Amino acid sequence: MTVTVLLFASYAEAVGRSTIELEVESGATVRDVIDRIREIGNATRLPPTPMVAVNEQYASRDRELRHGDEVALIPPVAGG
Amino acid sequence: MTVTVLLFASYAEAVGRSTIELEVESGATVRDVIDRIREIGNATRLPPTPMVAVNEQYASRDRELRHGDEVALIPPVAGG
Amino acid sequence: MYSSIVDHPIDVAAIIERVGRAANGAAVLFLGNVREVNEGLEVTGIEYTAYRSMAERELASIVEEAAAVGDTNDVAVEHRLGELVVGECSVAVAVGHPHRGRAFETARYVVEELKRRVPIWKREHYVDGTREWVSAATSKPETQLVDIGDER
Amino acid sequence: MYSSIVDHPIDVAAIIERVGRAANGAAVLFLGNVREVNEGLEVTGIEYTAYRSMAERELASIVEEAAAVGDTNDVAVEHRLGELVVGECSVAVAVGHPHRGRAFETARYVVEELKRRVPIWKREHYVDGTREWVSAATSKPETQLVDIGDER
Repeated sequence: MTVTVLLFASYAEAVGRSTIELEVESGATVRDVIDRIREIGNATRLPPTPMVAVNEQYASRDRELRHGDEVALIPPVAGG
Repeated sequence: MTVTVLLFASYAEAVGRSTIELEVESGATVRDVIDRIREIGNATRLPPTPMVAVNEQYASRDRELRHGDEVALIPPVAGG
Repeated sequence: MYSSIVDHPIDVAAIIERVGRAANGAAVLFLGNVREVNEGLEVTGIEYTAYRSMAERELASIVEEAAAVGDTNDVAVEHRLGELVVGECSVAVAVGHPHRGRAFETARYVVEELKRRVPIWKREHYVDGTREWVSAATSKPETQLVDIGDER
Repeated sequence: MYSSIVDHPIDVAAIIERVGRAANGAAVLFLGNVREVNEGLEVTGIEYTAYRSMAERELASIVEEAAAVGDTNDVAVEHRLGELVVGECSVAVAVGHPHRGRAFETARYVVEELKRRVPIWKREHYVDGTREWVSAATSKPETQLVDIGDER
């Protein structure tokens, strides 16, 4: 199945991309996606356990994904 | 000696005047002035122990007055 | 630091402007407005009066205290006197600060002290044509207060 | 209730207007402005970016929560994105309430939650031409943070 990974701000810089279409196994979790992204990116700026949102809502790293999910890696927020 | 008594808002209404020149004995206190004003005014709207300012600063009822002092009887404030 | 008792409508943008400095990441503004209902009575307007010279003095003291406690000089307050209609602004307090927590606390300090100490009074005008002096401590018309001695 | 992410300068007067009702005796406004110095570094401007759809959603949730907790519908917030120079306003929060304590608390709630949850990021531009993503939790440029695991 396919999920879309969104990267923002410093994470987009670290990985060098802001959107990645990822092919993952059925039953894959957020954690699996993070591990895959870390293989692509610059690990010193992408922490092992970034905050994550699935389909625009904060989610835990144990969250099981479904085909078509939008997984966003959220750097420390700094609004205001 | 003479002091000037200022009355405001509900107290001015109760007493019917906003300024009173009062002749008092040397050594008179704020308390003495209040008692004199109560004789003039409507006691149900002028409490026995109103807040008082002498020369624009809050003062206790024991404060001894001097000739020329400005004694203001301060109704419950309601700014804002 | 700025404090003033005025007889004209308050220019809110000008008050905000007074506390805006490039070092300040945060500004907090408080506006007091004339409410249409108080203690169940329908209000048409409020008349504010003051012991003006003392009110100016107290307001200036409060701003100085707030600046010292809040560690910022960017504190401004303006209180209006006269006849105001429902919805009009009677008081504006603005505080600028590098940090938001301090900006909130300092603005609150000014508002609370102003309501406690500054010799300003208000008389509410009701739809039935009556008017009453209002006690801020209770929000009740003063005639509903019993004369039981020291008010403090 | 009103919340919006915008790309244009924030109209502060319009935000205040949104929370002004005749039943409200108090309005509290918070403004976040671009500071000239952060952690000793001289800043010329800030670039705000967001996960926009989620930011809009979170902002709307925060306003709803604030309205429920504060017991008022008069809650408004606007956050600006893009390039801002020193002194410009990045965020405005306004709350109207019959009572001032609640107005202060509700405004504070919105500001704190916004800074905690809304996916917006800022990159500071310094006088030496460099730029750094800033972590709000520490106010430090992110490159000064050590990668030690979970940031929460």
